[in-house]
Amino acid sequence: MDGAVGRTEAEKTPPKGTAPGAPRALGRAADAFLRRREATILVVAIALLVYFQWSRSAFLSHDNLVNISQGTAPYAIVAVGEVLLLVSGEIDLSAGMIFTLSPFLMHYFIDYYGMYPIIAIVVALLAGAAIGLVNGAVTVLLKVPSFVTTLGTLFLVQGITLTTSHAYPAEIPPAAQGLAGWFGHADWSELIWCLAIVAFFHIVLIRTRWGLHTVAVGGNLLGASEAGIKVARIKIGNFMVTGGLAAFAGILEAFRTSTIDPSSGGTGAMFTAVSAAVIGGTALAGGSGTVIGALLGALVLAELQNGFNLIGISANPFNIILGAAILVSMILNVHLARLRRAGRS
Amino acid sequence: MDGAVGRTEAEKTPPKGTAPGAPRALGRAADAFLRRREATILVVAIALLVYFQWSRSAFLSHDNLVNISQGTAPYAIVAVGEVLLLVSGEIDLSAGMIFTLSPFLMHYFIDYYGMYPIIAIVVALLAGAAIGLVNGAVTVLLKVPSFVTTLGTLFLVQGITLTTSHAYPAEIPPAAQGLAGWFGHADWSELIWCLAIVAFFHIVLIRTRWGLHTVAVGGNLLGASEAGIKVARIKIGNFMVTGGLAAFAGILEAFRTSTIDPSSGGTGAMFTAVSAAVIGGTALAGGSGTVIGALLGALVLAELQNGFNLIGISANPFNIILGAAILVSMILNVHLARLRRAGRS
Amino acid sequence: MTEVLRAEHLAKSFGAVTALTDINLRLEQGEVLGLIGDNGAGKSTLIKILCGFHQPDSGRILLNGEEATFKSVEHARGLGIDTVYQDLALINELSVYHNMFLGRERVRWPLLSNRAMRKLAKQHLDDMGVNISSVDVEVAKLSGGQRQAIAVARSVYSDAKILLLDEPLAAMGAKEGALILDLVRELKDRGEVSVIIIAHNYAQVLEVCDRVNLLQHGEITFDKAAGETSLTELTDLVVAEYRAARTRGTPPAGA
Amino acid sequence: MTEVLRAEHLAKSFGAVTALTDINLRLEQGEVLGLIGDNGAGKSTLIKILCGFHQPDSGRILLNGEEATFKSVEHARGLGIDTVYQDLALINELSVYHNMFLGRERVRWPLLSNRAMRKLAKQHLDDMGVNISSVDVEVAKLSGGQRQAIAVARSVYSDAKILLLDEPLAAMGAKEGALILDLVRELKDRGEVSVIIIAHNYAQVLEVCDRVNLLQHGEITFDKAAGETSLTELTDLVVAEYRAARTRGTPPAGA
Amino acid sequence: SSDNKKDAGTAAKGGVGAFPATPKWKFVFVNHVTTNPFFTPTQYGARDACALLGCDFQWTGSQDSVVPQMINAFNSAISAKADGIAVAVVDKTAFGAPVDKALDAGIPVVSYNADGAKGDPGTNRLAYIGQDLYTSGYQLGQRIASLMQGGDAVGFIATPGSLNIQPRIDGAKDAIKASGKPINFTSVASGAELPKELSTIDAYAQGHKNVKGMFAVDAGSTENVGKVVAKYGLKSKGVAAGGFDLNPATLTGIKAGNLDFTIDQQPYLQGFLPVLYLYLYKLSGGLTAPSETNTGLLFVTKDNVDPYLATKTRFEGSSTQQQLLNRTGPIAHK
Ligand SMILES: Nc1ncnc2c1ncn2[C@@H]1O[C@H](COP(=O)(O)OP(=O)(O)OP(=O)(O)O)[C@@H](O)[C@H]1O
Ligand SMILES: Nc1ncnc2c1ncn2[C@@H]1O[C@H](COP(=O)(O)OP(=O)(O)OP(=O)(O)O)[C@@H](O)[C@H]1O
Ligand SMILES: [Mg+2]
Ligand SMILES: [Mg+2]
Repeated sequence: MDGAVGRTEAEKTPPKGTAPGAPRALGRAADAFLRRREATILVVAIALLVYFQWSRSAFLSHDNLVNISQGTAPYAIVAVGEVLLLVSGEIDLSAGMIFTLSPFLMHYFIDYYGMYPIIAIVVALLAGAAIGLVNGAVTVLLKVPSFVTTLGTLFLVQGITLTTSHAYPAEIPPAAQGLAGWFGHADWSELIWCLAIVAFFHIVLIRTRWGLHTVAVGGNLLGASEAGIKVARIKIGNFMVTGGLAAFAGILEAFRTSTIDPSSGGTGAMFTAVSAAVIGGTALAGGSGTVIGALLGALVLAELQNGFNLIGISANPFNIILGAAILVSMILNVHLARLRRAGRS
Repeated sequence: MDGAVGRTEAEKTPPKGTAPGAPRALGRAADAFLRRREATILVVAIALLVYFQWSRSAFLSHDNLVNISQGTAPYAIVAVGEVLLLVSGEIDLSAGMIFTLSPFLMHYFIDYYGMYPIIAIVVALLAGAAIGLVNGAVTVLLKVPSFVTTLGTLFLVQGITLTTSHAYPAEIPPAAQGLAGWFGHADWSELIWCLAIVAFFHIVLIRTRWGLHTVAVGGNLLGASEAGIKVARIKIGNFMVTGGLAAFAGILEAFRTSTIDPSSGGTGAMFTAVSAAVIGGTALAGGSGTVIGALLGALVLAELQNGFNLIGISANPFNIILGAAILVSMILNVHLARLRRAGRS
Repeated sequence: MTEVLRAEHLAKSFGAVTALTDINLRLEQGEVLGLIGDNGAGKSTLIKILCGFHQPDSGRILLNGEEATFKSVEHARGLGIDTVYQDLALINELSVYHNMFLGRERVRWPLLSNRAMRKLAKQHLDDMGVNISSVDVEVAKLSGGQRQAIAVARSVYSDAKILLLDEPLAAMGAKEGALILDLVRELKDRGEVSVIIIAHNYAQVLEVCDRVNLLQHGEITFDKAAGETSLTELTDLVVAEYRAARTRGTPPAGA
Repeated sequence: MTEVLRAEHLAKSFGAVTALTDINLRLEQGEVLGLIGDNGAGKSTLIKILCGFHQPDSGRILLNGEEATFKSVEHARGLGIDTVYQDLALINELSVYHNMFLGRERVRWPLLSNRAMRKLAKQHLDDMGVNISSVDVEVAKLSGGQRQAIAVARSVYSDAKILLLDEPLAAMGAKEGALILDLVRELKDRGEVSVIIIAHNYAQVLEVCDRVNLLQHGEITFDKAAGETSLTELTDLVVAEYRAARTRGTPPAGA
Repeated sequence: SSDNKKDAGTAAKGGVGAFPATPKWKFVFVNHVTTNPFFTPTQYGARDACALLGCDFQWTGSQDSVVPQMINAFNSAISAKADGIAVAVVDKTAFGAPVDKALDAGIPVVSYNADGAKGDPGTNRLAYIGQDLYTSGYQLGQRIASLMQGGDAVGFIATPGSLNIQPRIDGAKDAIKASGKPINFTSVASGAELPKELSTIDAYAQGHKNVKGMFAVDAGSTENVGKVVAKYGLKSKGVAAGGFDLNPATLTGIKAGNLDFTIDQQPYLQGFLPVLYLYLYKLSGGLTAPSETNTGLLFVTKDNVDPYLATKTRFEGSSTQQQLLNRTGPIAHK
């Protein structure tokens, strides 16, 4: 029930009993921060950072920060789409496969159809959105549950990728090499895109009619349609956004890794993105979620992955530690959230 | 809103206008059948059967039926647990990993601790239920969303399997070979277990207080607790059932394939099981679902997998066809359901 | 007076349940029409047809004398029809003021004008005598009457020409209910808005309505000006129906 | 008369919102106590404390003279307290009869006695004059009044010793409401059951209650036998409060 | 790392054997399928070499051949200032930049198990230890061509597109084509989980009664081909069968004659040698440059399967035990 999207809580009047003498403005800022739903997961992310830095001093080195940013950004971008969908009461399982397909499309468009690289990228993004449109139309208009629809397109899109690529990696088209730095290859380029996308969709979700209607549709579908909200348009739109964002994340990762690989993305990427969204406070049941939370969720997952790698945990025990760390930090997260709520009296 | 668990619709009074002259009893039976929520997915399963038999006559051979049954049963068993959980508003992502772990546990208990095989199996099942207990307790008592809790235990349990097994397959303990036929190796043994389990939990969901409360908790959590239902007990219990069933499915599959392999089960098995549940008509949002539907969902998936293999679709295009077939048959399913409802006036 | 809304021979079934068989109803300009009837009589179903949420199985609707087919709620709303649903149609996850402007948000493109909406929401709630700690809280946390007040405010303060109010007073306290009736009366006095109001409290109905319709067995079986009927007549109508339908001895107490 | 339930100094806050500050209330054996108050006054919160759903921040509850802490709704129900919640606590996905027996299912172990429940459900609904096509339909498909009838039936036909009814008549039609009041009166006459009933329709309150309490500003500020007060007094109480609190000119119309 | 502390006892203090004292160097293996049983002996090899030399290793990468994940792990190793990196270069372009970055940072890098594409290693690694996947697949194809006269043959692949197995099937295809025999070879996806693979292969066998050869390029599918051949007695119908790796059930399948061969890629050496090479490189200040080493492959057939079955060993991953295996008799040769 800690619903909404941070909207209502973030904007409450300050509590009565602020410690007298304490610097007011700071206290109020801290307070405003603690009111945000994302506060607790941010605390978890910072706690992890402190822990890993303490146990292995390379954690905060420039290079490693780049690593972490690159382990966060693409999944956070996909997670943004999944947040919108989850908030509106749907899910897209096929996003990871769109992620896989889109750099291949770019490659085909450039190398086989001679498109200008930047146009090929735009068309690949539009193709991602078009797959989202199919997902949305089948889900909303033909009333197939989105889990099932996107399970179908998951296989379909994967099959298309494998068949057209002969299940073999491709190289970044030489013509597009000039764009590589802009689209993921430069150290911070993925992070910058990611932050821009997160900021944009945070505003969309929190401050626009589209976001409001997304919450309404997911919170109370019947009520939203009684209130005259265009339910179909909202849902289909969010599927399209997710498709487009997944395509974009796939292209960024292709440029970053300098290869177009049929095994990048996939259900793993989708799973990571949905996990980031849920860890960040988005409810699977709809009606509630935050884009910034999803970014922080992706950050927490990337920190865990990177930190334990840096410490030198090997593959087999890695998962034990990762799993335990997820449990511990999420119990901490929930506990903090409870403290936060209790403190607000 | 086509809610409940088949309960209400199945028991309505027959419609007024039955074709006069038609054999009454038969008409009524057909009618009662069509009223069931599972009817449409059964029609889809039969349509697939007819299609595959028509296109490749080996589909209905004894051997292939065994094959299909073995492709259905283990996932259907896990799906039964997931249905209970989904209906009560939760999900278990770790079920596939419990599936992987449990035959290893059996192996350890027998080969390292000298337990009697049958006792080792029972203890392995209890261990599965115990993992479910952890999932349930963290979810319900510590209030971590089940998606996150079981994401944690997913990695944790996988790590335990990999570390203890050194990521290397083990053989069925010779002492347990005598049980192999009973637990999955004999042609129909998996199917028989599966049908027994499905029948049992169908009754549990439809006809017992536990099932009623499961629906209530998932349909309206606040209302259920206002009405004095023991929400925590129901949810934790369903997590334990899921853990136990996943462990059992893992053991059946180990006996069937005569090997205990760290790559069996896993997230793939969980994903198949959840998909079977959703295809069979269980709502991800809770409050509604059918165990028989999940069995049929698993059957549809197994038929698709088996049929296209029988036809000999090769690797790369396979998923295109699988994905398209899922979309087409699920659109058909939804369409049939609409016809079914419209016909009932 | 001119007729703003007319329903002719409307029928609606849900599967085996026939909710409406043959509804004929008219609403004059500036009039408040009370619609009464037993539980399950079909009042809400009728409202949901008139606002575009349901499509009738047969029959037609005339808006300002012209036949109109409401494709959806937005469509009908575009034509000036606004509704308070019996189930309130609130979004628990949203704040009071967002709920109050749902579907009619104030926007300074591309952003929502939250400040404007918050201010207006406060003002409307004050006018309705409803006491809510803050318009920022999620409606999930409100009391039953507070929730209803929000749903009512959403429609009453819209600039709709036709208001359909489905039991808008059910959960309202005596004071708040009275204030809402005042509001409706104000609207009536201005003569621009026509209202259909469903209520089970006949005293309230008679107090505010110009005309009363009774919905029974899927039809409008009674249609009188408020001045020509009385609490006793309305009560008797319902009790008579009840006596005829059942033979159990307990006499229903006058409400 | 013996006291079956007593609340002393109950207080309850939700974060920044203080719902109850200092509630003192008693309920005698076989008595029907009417609880009135503005929207958001805290009536439902009080009921939810008395039934074990909420835990009070401070204060204590005495059941039959002994201090009792209700750990949960089941616990309180085990002690003979049953509740009709304002939000009805129905499960949309379940049938009418399953909702009606939710938490108190008839069981022939290990199975539910669906036949017995269905039969009883039909009978209870008939007794309440509620017309529902079949007790097998899901409650999602019912009208507002039909839904409320089911919630009321669930409690009224339980064998509880103390009934807490939170606006049980809000969505009921005139006829159905009258029948439920009859039922409550019957229970009272048998003297075994004590009832707290919340309602905004003071006429109904006076008709069925032995005593009336007014909840204002988190406290019980008025406590009189029904015979010693009147519709006018109750209305005036509320209006006076409203006049004092606000300076706006509109006079609240007598409800 | 935590799992080889016990083995690696004698660190810096005195130096091992005749060697001078060295710091406890830490080498990182970046793998594409970290939890695949194929690499269990590889990890044993690395661990044994570390125990021998008083160093340490970490086994990391991706569980399911996701290249970006491997690159993240590789970059983490650079950040963690690893003393050496061994990487399976499963993508011929993706690892170029990271390897250069490591070399720039003074970290020696070798590749193992996979080394870019045929004729293009794709990185500036110091050396490659192993036999590349395509070549092993090619040898599979040659074997198939020698076993079959013609007709339909099928190659099962668990997950098409996966970098650890896709090149094998591509190599096999090319070799069969090159042989010029009228063999109609198709690849079929069998699924990532072992039980699913069995169902798929079983279904295929039923749908294709006239298939003359059934092969597989991953451990699970190979084992299951053996089981299906046994189930339907396909050997008596002259069906050729074989595949990769040394799963216990595969070996029993060879022994029973249901599988004609399986390919042992000497995974132990692919772990042992990289550690040895990296150690020597560090010890010698870069003077002993790692050398290209073809670990080769071994066809295991009915003739030489016995020692595999007789004892469970660390060299195949089937046992954790350290033991001395005495062999007797002449060594088979051409
Ligand atoms: N979506 C639906 N599906 C099936 N039946 C429905 C649906 N909506 C309404 N009904 C049925 O139609 C009938 C009329 O319902 P409606 O809600 O219009 O009654 P009402 O007059 O508003 O009653 P109340 O005074 O209790 O609100 C009822 O019997 C109800 O069960
Ligand atoms: N769970 C909750 N969280 C936060 N605030 C709550 C919660 N429940 C109730 N409140 C607040 O407590 C106050 C009292 O609410 P309550 O529901 O008890 O009022 P009520 O007297 O029943 O009103 P009504 O007549 O409208 O039903 C209200 O201001 C409400 O907003
Ligand atoms: Mg109604
Ligand atoms: Mg209340």
